[in-house]
Amino acid sequence: MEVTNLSKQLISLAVQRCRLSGDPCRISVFLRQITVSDSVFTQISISDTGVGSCLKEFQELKIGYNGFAEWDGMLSVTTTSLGDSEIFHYKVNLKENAPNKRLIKLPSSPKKNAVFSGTEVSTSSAEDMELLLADMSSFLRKMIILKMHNIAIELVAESRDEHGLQHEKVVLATELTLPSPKSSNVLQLASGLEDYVCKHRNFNEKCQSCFSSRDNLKVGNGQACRQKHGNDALTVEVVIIISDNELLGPSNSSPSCLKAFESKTEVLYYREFSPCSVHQSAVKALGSIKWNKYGLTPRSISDEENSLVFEWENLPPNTHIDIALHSYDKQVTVPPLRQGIQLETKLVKEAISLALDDLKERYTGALLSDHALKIHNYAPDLARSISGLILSSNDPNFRDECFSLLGMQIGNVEGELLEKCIKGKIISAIDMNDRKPPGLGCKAAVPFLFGDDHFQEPEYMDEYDEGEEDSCNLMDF
Amino acid sequence: MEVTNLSKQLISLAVQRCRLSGDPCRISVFLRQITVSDSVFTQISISDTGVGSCLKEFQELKIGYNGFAEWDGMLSVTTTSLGDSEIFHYKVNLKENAPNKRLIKLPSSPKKNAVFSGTEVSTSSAEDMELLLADMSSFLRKMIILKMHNIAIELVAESRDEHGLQHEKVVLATELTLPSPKSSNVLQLASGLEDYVCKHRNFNEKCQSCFSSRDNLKVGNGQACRQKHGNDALTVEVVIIISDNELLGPSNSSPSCLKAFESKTEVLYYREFSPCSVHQSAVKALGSIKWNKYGLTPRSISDEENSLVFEWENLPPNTHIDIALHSYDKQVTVPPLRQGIQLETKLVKEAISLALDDLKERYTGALLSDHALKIHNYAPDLARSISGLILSSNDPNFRDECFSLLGMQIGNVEGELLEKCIKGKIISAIDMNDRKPPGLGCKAAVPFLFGDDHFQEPEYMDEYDEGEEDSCNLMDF
Amino acid sequence: MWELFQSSLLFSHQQLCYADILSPSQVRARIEVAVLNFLKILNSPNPEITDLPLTSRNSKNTNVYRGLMSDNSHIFLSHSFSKRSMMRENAAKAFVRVWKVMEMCYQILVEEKRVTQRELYYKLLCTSSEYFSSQTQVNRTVQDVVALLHCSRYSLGIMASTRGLIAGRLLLQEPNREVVDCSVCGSSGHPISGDLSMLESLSMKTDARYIIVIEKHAIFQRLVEDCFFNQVPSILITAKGCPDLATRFLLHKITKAFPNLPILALVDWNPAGLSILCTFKYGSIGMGLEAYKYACNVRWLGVRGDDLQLIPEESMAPLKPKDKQIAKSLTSMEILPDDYKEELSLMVQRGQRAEIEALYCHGYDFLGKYLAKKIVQADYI
Amino acid sequence: MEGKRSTPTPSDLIQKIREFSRSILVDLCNGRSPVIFINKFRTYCKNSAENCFCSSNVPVGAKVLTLRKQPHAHRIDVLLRVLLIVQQLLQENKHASKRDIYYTYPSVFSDQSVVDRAINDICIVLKCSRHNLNVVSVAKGLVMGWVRYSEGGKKFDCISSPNTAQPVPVQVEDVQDILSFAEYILVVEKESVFQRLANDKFCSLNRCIVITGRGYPDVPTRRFLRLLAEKLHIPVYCLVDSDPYGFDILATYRFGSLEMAYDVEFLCVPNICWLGAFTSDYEKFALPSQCLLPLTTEDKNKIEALLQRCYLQHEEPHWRLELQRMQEKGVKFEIEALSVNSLSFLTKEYLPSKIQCMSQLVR
Ligand SMILES: [Mg+2]
Ligand SMILES: [Mg+2]
Repeated sequence: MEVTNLSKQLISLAVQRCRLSGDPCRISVFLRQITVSDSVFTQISISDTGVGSCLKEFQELKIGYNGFAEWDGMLSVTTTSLGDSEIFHYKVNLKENAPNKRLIKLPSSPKKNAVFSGTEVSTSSAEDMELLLADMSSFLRKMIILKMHNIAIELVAESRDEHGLQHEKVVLATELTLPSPKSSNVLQLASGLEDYVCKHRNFNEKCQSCFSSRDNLKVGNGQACRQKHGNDALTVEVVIIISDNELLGPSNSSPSCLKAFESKTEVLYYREFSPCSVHQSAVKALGSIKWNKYGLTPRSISDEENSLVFEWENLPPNTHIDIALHSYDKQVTVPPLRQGIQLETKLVKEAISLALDDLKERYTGALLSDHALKIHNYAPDLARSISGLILSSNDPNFRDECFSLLGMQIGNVEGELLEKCIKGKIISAIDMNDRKPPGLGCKAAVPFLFGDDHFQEPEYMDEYDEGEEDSCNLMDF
Repeated sequence: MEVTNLSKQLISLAVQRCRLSGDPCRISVFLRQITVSDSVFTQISISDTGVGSCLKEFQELKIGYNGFAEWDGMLSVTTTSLGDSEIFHYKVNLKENAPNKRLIKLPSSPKKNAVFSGTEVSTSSAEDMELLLADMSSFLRKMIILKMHNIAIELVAESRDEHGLQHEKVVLATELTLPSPKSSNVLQLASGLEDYVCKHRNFNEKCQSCFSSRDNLKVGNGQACRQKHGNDALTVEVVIIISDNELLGPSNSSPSCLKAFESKTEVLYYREFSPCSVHQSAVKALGSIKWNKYGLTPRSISDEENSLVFEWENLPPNTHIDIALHSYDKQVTVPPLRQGIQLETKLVKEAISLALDDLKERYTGALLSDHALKIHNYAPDLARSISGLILSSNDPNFRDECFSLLGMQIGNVEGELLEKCIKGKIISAIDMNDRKPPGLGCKAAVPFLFGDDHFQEPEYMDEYDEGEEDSCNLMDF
Repeated sequence: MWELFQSSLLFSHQQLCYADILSPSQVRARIEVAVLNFLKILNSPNPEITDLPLTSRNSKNTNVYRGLMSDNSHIFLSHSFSKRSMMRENAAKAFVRVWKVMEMCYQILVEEKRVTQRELYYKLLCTSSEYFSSQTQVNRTVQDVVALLHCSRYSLGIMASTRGLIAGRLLLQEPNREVVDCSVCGSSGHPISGDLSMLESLSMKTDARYIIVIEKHAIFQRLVEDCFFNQVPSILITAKGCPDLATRFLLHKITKAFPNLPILALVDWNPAGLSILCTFKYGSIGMGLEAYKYACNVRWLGVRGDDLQLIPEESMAPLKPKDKQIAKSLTSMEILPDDYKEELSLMVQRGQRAEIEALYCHGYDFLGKYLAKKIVQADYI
Repeated sequence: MEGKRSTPTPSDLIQKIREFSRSILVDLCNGRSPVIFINKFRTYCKNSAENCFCSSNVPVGAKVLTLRKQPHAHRIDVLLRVLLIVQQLLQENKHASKRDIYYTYPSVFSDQSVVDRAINDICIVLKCSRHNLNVVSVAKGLVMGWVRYSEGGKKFDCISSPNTAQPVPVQVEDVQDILSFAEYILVVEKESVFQRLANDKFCSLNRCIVITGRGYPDVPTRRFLRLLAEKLHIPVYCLVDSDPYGFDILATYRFGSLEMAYDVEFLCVPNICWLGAFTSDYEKFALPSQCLLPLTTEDKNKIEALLQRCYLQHEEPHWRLELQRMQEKGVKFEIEALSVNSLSFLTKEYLPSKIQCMSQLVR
């Protein structure tokens, strides 16, 4: 497994080099089975067209204790910068602990006036290629969700069949996209996450039965950014998607869609544009969100195997919530510089709240607070009373005025219809009210002649203080 | 003190001999100071003119352990019976325990044909004569209260002054009285106790300021008698006097009368016509009386130094209660035979109750039960209502009829007067009721078919009405 | 209609908030305005559920009006609102209740019927039992509706039981009806109808010189039986305890028609008696918006501390805990004149109460003589 | 007290009071405590066997008051105080209420019930009804409908506005010139229902007289009802809540109350018919379930006690059956429940059908 982890680190470093370059780049991951004196090895080669490496990142690579079980700890690095006239070759011995002793310079090769930059790192391991391939594929697929501009990613595997023939298989390949003027990292992430949700977080193909259109997706995002020191600004971006697989009632659910109904949410966590195990700062932040403000009740938040999983209470049956969380420095460095856990916690919390609020704002009735949900319960009764009032009136003008206010056709309106209409309006008014930041309620509608909250009394006063006209003994003059 | 006790016993024996004789007798107690070889002794001589002694009583005299401290234990007895021709002389050595060894016969002296009977016992002691005299005096004064017919008592003391001259002083002397046909022991006791009370239980002279007449005395007596076995009948006689020193309000009370206001009662106890310390049987009996039936509440009954003292609760300020209790056998024996404590307890209780009832019977309003006293409280109201009924009647004939019934002058009767008169009648009716033994009411007249108070139901039926301010809250419009 | 709503319902320019006696159509119009207002805001670009602005009925919203030119003073509720807000979770139920009661009242008004509060409770129990679990809740909500629509409970189509009685030198006439002579209507007097609009339409004539308000039915009955009103030309009125609206309404109407008649009250000498007097005089918060509009300048004839010499000790009873409670709240009443407060503190100090009936110990004629004497001597405060 | 007693005149009563006072005085002058015999009456017992004499109006014993017992002394005290007041009332021809009397000496009487008992005692001793003593209660009953009468010279014409409530006359003995075209009298338990009938103009549509005692009926209401029933010879129907208290109110109209048992023959209305509401009406008229309440323990105990009353066994066995049905079903409801679906249901459907049904039964 260490090789897998190493590969992920190497890919992340490639991403950073690409980001640093500013130009459209490509990252290729190439896996090949080779046989060296009857032993089968897997050769892994990760190449990018980003800026050339200053090799520091390789010197600082961290490998776990059991890292060298199935692997010799040797990397071959080939790199060149735009300004270089040669292509440099190195060996990196990761078994060596002291960083400055790791590097072994090999003879350079000429660039023949070509102008390009890039790095290729390769190593070989005794690990099974298929396993490595699956890991890489899942890692890169997660990375693709970020929909980075300027970076195309491909994963190619070469294997030999029983006849000794080589077969090359492109497992995954993205094209370069041009950034639209409106686009931004978070919007790209949102778009990527949408795709991911539509594939039920698993499949290569969009699930047509669940997501014939994207109307069932409710997407919200939030960004929080804060200067760390100097130019160094930490950004946290969050995308939350609520998918309502309404079409897939239990009656026509295919087993392949079943996972869609799990009421669990695995948080996708990115750091510096790479998938990453969830950082403590984010765990802390996610635990401190006031979910009930959004009608959500996490039954449990578990931090299992580097991934954070929410289990929700009372989520409607066909609803799923997806959360992606991306935290990165505006300033790109290779390797990335990280510090300021407290700041990150704060920003994660802020970004998540903003994303939730964004959802609430955009989609009526989404993420209603517990409070609003309770108030919802009163809507049918209130609607029945008011429609009853209107319909029992023997004054046609009044009725018509009501209908027109409600935007209904004047004339004979069916009671049920009227009731439903009013109910809908009430509910959306409640929802609207819920979206507003607290303190901005509908107070304005009440004409106070005297100050505002002075005369606001605790509720019990209203409920219990007043006697009726019969009790002249309760004469609190 | 032993000599005092011995003297008291000897006097009591003399009384018995006198009673046995049936004829008028005299008992003389003579105290004389003598000097024998520079020591001063008191010679005591008790003589009676009753039947002669058969000496058995002296053999059986009981002397306490410390009896011989100031006394040699020797008695000189001189006795003769009517039929005797000689006068017999004896020495009795009381230090000897065996009765038959106590007696020493001395030579007799002739009677010279005189016909008389009598006994004289004398002894001398080192005790101070004045002390002995005081004790004897008090003992005999108590005895006098019994006012025994046929027995005259005198107490004479002979002392020498500083010049060696003898002075004889009659400290106390009663005359013989002839029994009136109606008189009886208990009436004599009552009369004696009256005298005693009028002397404030202390003085030699009647207290004129308190008892100018005997109207303030309420005297009741009770007798209980029961056959013991054979002819032997035990009699208990009780006299109770309630004295109301009304004239002596606190304003004009002289200090000498103060004792009259003590709310304590010392019970005078007599046995066989002699004062005696209170016997346990009587203590028991007195404790078990239902005093509250007579409106009395003993705060404490204390058995102090051979005398029983009651302390009363709630006794009116100037009221005193005196109780004398006399228990004797109809059959006179020398020495007296006593047994049957239970019987005596019973008889004492009976006699006391009879005496209390007698008081209640004789004096309206005396010794009313607590219960009657409570009912008394209704008398003014009842009287006001009844007089109201009479006076407010518009039928003059009826009014006059009522006045005449009440023994009032016909015509214009003042309301207050009428009310007072009726109140008096009511109170006496209540008192009358109180006097009747329970169970002899007018119950016989009542046809009770059913029990008393069970069919009583709450009153709500008729009074469910408007009410006043309290019931304004009735919801049941 | 919207304009009407604004001017009459929410933006009243008067200092006082009070409940009007309205015809069914006027009440319906007000309810309709409330509905339209609700729908309008609900349907606006910025939809909301309007809070219901109720004039609050508690001591904080109480003001004292002191007449400058007359002795007339009373308490009133000013325009402070307590809200029935749907958006507060614990108030949402009360909010819906108000609409439920309004709906029910509206239907009753459309049917041109009236209901008793008990019937209203049952109707609401059956249509929305989850909102109304007790009669008290219904009664309270009715008061809310009164405070919202500023119309009397009666106008909402709710029948009240009639308690008040009137007798004496007064002629009453409903339009197109026979004249009722209140001096010859038997010892039970003439019942005061709960129909406020009928009372409103009464025409009256009197040659009385006083109006006497009597706390107790039985005392009223005694005075009527004795034709006291012929002895002292007067009108006798009782509410049998604490005054109901109709009685106060009629009394107010009489004093408006005959402003020179002094109104004298005969109540028990206890805090409860005084509180009844004060309810006639000032109104009470408990009666909400219906309270003070009918305040009358009632004066305290008896029983007062000065009369206690007429009452034997055995007719006095100790104050009940409830008396003490009432005394406490009365003492804190700013409006209470000093001489009333003195009486009150005398009651508290003596710890005793005396009923009017205690005067009967001087005979059943005495009450009339007592009253006549006091009236002639102008012995009232 | 055997047989029907004649109505005593005030002067008879004053004479009797004098005799009573005299007898007390005689006792006192003879040094005896006065003895006052107070007969006991009852309207029912728990003896369901046929041989109880509850209905025979014969005293079932007597209470003897003397000055021997303190409670008796108090009772005599109260009795005499009240008697003094009564004598005054009779001589001056005034009327007073029980509360008037109570409040005259509240601290002596301590409770209204003490005065009530004294008044009852006096009635028993003088062999008269309460109103004969000029003791009135403030009538709380209401009447409306097709009746016209005069009380002490004042005319009451309910017919002119048959839907307006009039108070029941206080001095029923002064009621004269009763004129009515009513076909029946309808007694309703409570004012709420009375107001419903008034609001629905029931008496305009039906020739009847409607009376309510507002809960347990007071004496004037019962006497007035009895008077109307006797004079008009028309059926009397009674509508009460379907609960044990409703039934008890019905029983009070029909048999009188226990504490006024001595006067029951002048107060009860023997021909009153129980119109409803019956437990079965709940299903019959499909009332909403919210209006139905389970019987409480108190209710159940009350029913148990009611079932034991001997008069039900003897006089109205079918009432008893109906009560047992209530016990079996274990539910109760109020008359207002009938108005839930439609306010006019009570007047337009329920009452007409019940009355029709009942009049067929009667015929
Ligand atoms: Mg009162
Ligand atoms: Mg009931």
